[in-house]
Amino acid sequence: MNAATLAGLSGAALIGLGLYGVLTHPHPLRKLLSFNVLGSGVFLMFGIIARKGAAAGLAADPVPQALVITGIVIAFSATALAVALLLRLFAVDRSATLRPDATIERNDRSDA
Amino acid sequence: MTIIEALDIGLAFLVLGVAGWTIAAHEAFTAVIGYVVYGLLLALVWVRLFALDVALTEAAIGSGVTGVLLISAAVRLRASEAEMMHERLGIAPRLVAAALCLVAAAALAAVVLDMPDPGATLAPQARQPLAELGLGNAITAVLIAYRAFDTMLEKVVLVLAVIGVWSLSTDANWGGLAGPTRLERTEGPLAFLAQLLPPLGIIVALHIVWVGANEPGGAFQGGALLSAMALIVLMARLREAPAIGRRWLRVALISGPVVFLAIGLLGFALAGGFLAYPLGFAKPVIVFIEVFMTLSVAATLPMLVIGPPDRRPS
Amino acid sequence: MTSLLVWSLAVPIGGALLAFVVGGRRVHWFALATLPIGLAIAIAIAAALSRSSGPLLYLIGGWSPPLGVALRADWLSAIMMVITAVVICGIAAFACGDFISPRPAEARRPFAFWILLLALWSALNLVFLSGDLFTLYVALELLVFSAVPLVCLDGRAETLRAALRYLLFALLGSVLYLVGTGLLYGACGTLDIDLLAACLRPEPVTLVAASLMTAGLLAKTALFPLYLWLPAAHAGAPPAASAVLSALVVKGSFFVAVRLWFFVMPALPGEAATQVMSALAAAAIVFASLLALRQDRLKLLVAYSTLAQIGYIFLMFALAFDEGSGRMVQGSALVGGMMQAISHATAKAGMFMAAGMIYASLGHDRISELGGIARAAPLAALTFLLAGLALIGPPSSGVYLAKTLLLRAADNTGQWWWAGVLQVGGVLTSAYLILVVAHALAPMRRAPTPGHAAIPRLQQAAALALVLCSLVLGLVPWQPWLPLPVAMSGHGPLGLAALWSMLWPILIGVPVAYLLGRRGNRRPWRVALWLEDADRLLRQWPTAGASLVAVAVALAAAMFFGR
Amino acid sequence: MKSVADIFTIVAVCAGSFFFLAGTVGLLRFPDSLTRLHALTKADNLGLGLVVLGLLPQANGFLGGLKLVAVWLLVQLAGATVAQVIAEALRRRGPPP
Amino acid sequence: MTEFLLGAAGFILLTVTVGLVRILAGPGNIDRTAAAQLLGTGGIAALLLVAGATGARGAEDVALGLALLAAFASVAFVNSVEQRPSDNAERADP
Repeated sequence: MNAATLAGLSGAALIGLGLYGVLTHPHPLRKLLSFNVLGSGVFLMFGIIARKGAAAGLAADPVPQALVITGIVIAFSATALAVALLLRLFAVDRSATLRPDATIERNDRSDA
Repeated sequence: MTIIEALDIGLAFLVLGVAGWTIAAHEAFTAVIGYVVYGLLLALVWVRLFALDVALTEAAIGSGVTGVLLISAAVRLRASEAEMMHERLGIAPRLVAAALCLVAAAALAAVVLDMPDPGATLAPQARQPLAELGLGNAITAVLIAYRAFDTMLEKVVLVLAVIGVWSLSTDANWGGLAGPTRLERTEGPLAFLAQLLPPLGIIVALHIVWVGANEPGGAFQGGALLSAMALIVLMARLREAPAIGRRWLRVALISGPVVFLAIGLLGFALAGGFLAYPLGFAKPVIVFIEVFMTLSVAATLPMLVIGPPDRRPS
Repeated sequence: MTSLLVWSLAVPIGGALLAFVVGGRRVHWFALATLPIGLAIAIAIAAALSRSSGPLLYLIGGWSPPLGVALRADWLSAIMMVITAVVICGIAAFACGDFISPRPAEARRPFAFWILLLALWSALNLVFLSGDLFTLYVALELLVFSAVPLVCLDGRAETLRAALRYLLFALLGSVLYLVGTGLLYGACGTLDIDLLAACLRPEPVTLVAASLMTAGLLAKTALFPLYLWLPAAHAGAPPAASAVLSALVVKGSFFVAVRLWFFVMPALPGEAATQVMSALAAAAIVFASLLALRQDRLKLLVAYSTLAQIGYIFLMFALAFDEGSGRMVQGSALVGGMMQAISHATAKAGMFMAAGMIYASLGHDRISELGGIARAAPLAALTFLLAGLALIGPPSSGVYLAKTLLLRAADNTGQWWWAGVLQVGGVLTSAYLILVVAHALAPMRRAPTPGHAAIPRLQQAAALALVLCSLVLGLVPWQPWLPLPVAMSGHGPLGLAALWSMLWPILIGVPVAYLLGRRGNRRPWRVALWLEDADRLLRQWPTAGASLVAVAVALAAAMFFGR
Repeated sequence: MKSVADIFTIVAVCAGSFFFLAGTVGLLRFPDSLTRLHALTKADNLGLGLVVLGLLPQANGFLGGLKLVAVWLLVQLAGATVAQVIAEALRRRGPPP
Repeated sequence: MTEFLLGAAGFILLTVTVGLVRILAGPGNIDRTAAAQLLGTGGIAALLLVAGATGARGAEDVALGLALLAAFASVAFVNSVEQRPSDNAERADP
């Protein structure tokens, strides 16, 4: 059990955890947090693949590591966009729910 | 079991524990604090995986800038949480979800254990042209030479994210100062920090960009640290965020992808192909691109964190 | 010549970045200036391809794979690029009516729309051209980042919520795709499509990777049952944006799925997995078409029609599987699927625009109150009708050609049940079109709300042109690009039999529309209520998320055990 | 000479670890936020300071040593600021119960 | 020497982990922020020790980055709480 395999297993576990959070948390911010945990699990998988590719005097294969850096940047941009959307939704609607017909239901209630 | 193995196992459990806490926490704010800690621990894990470049990125983004973004979001969204309590799932759906996620995680774990070690690698191929490019850091070579195209597109993604965030403003507020309405500037420790830290941070960031050619570091990591310095100045309200229509801001935001694209197209004329670097001049060209990428990252991340303009243009 | 591949990406990206930095009220000038160049480049690539013996190849920076990234244009890329360019031009013409800054200053909506349109175009071109799985990931992200803000340009709560749901679900899909990419790299040490195709063996790593990537792509394409984000997002966006989203954006992830199955790993999925894919597609066709009948708003009906059409383009997966070699073959089934995709792209863009114009002239889009639209906005109504017809597929249309190819593939592989699904789908498509027509022909209930300006000519022309384009796609001489069977060459048969093949679904569609359609306050069939309940359930986040994982697990199981 | 440096490292790092322990114990045991903050700053100041001091002989040349000291100074600055800012936030909330 | 440094890193991480219990317990967000701060410092110390032990190149730069950002979470917290005077410190620490 070396560091790389351990990190790979942690990565798999983090993917499972993150996925569970994304599926079950109703609040979008919590979904987003879980998504980030999920993403970092995926990046760790890349990390173990890089580590197993150590060769030619390099401690790890640089290609997957570089992909992880690109991936982190994209995940951050996505998080920022989602947070902005979420804050705007809350500002407009005073609610952050993701239920599909939330606005329609509220309109119905206020009509009644 | 050697001591380093024990440390690795302990670290793995710690990371999993904090991640579990982030998922399971009752309040969003607590979960976010957990995530900040988690980002820090991940940086340690990346150091153990001999991915110092990634560790730097994770430190700057994962626990730094993302932390700021999520903490302020959690505070602003506090009022929304109570209303959503009743949407929590019952135990049966949770179990179904848990079972499905367990299957997915188990499959991935099995696959990881099954992978050959040493596995497939491009390390020898990636290492060979380093001297010709004048670089010592193979990751920088991947990012800015072999897969330069991806890196350029990733910078375009950042610009698109800014447009997306800005588009969430209102018609009336378009052209106003970026970010939410703020109170008057603070005095005291925060202002002190915000005056003292940026000069130091700029030195560190430039150092990290500069050594990126040969050592861990590079444009993105340096740019992210610079953006953190800009954020702390904004948070202490020493400076107002610029209006989104300011020309210098727009130029700074796109400077990275535009310079990258322009040099790529110049490659047609000078080096026989798109994103090809002229023989013997690769290093200066790469440094030139990195400078502008640093600038645009440093300008982009604060814009993404502080959000759309929320005030009428004056 | 191959440098055209680079220019097809650099031109829209450069246009978008320039528009961003210059800004001001004339942002649209940059987009409008870029359009003809982009269209010309796409056509030039197609022309070059027809003269070339194989795919066009460009190595970026001169670094050859596996280390570098290659751009590749084959017949799939070429036809998708040309159609995309045509549709984008049509949409841009339409958007000139809605997205020009009225004030002398820069305005939010035009600024975001035009830049994102260009970015979206470059993202699509990249999807079509990329020869590298990670570059494809970046392309898909570019696509999401440019599509999501388009959904909520009007800033209403519903659309913001729809955009957020879309973004989160698409991100979940991306991340699954990304895991698979990493695993494939671990297996072969490359991400290049051709090199992977030569290297991949059916082993646990690659099968897990394949199923995760496929599930992620299905989530992004909104194939049944993973469609929770689509109806609200597509129906709530401004018409020009709806047209882009429905016509083009979902085709991006679909295209990646095709690349993955047919080019990266043709021998990996095996028969059972292809049947799973087509079963989902068939469910999409039937379920979404029935739900289209149950909508009370025109744009929602069109959105559900898109869901059904996504089913059509995925139906080919089982038909393209060759039992003898155990591989996916790039034959008439694939051509049929792609033909369906491009016909739908053109027709649906026109249909959403028509729905938008109808909304603009009536001030609402409630189907039950469409009466009198034929007089209020005759050309918009006609465009809608023609777009619906194009989806049913009269001879000469692209859909007709697609259906013929798919039916032939079903016949050749002895899978009559998928042929049956196609026919049922045709009947249901006719049914929801008839429902709209029946309401539209009713007398006007009340005078149209005053204050709604006349629809600009340009908008009417753009929508009609795209729909007509879809109607004549079947007449295009495709031979230089597509591997069409010899018998299909030239013009489709225009005889009585062909006409009948279009007429009978319409005839059956009438009673179906009468029985299942939403009509006033009449108590619907219980089946219809069940359907609506199922739809509501599937649009809940936990259900959709669990379905996503379940689809991945099912695909993996099918790949493991069904070979 | 090597062994002297090593002994120095061991002593300093041990002392540093002790202060981390002390900081954690304080964080856990002290009754209210202000005293907890006190414990926290002790750990920051002394724990990391001693660890850095201990690592200096092992540092990677002058630049490496400089970086180590810079790390310590930056954490000092951060710790001090955060302690003050949080204390202020607590003060504004009113006197501790 | 290597073993000693690693052991010290493990020890510091362990103690700091116990500090995490503080986050779990609360009671208020201020305590949680403070605990995150402590864990940050401990993490930097552990990173430096591990780097000293394994000689990983460039670890000091990672530590520098982390040190620069050490105050970030806390500052963001205080800052966003103070942004709206209406729900000031009471809301911050219920």
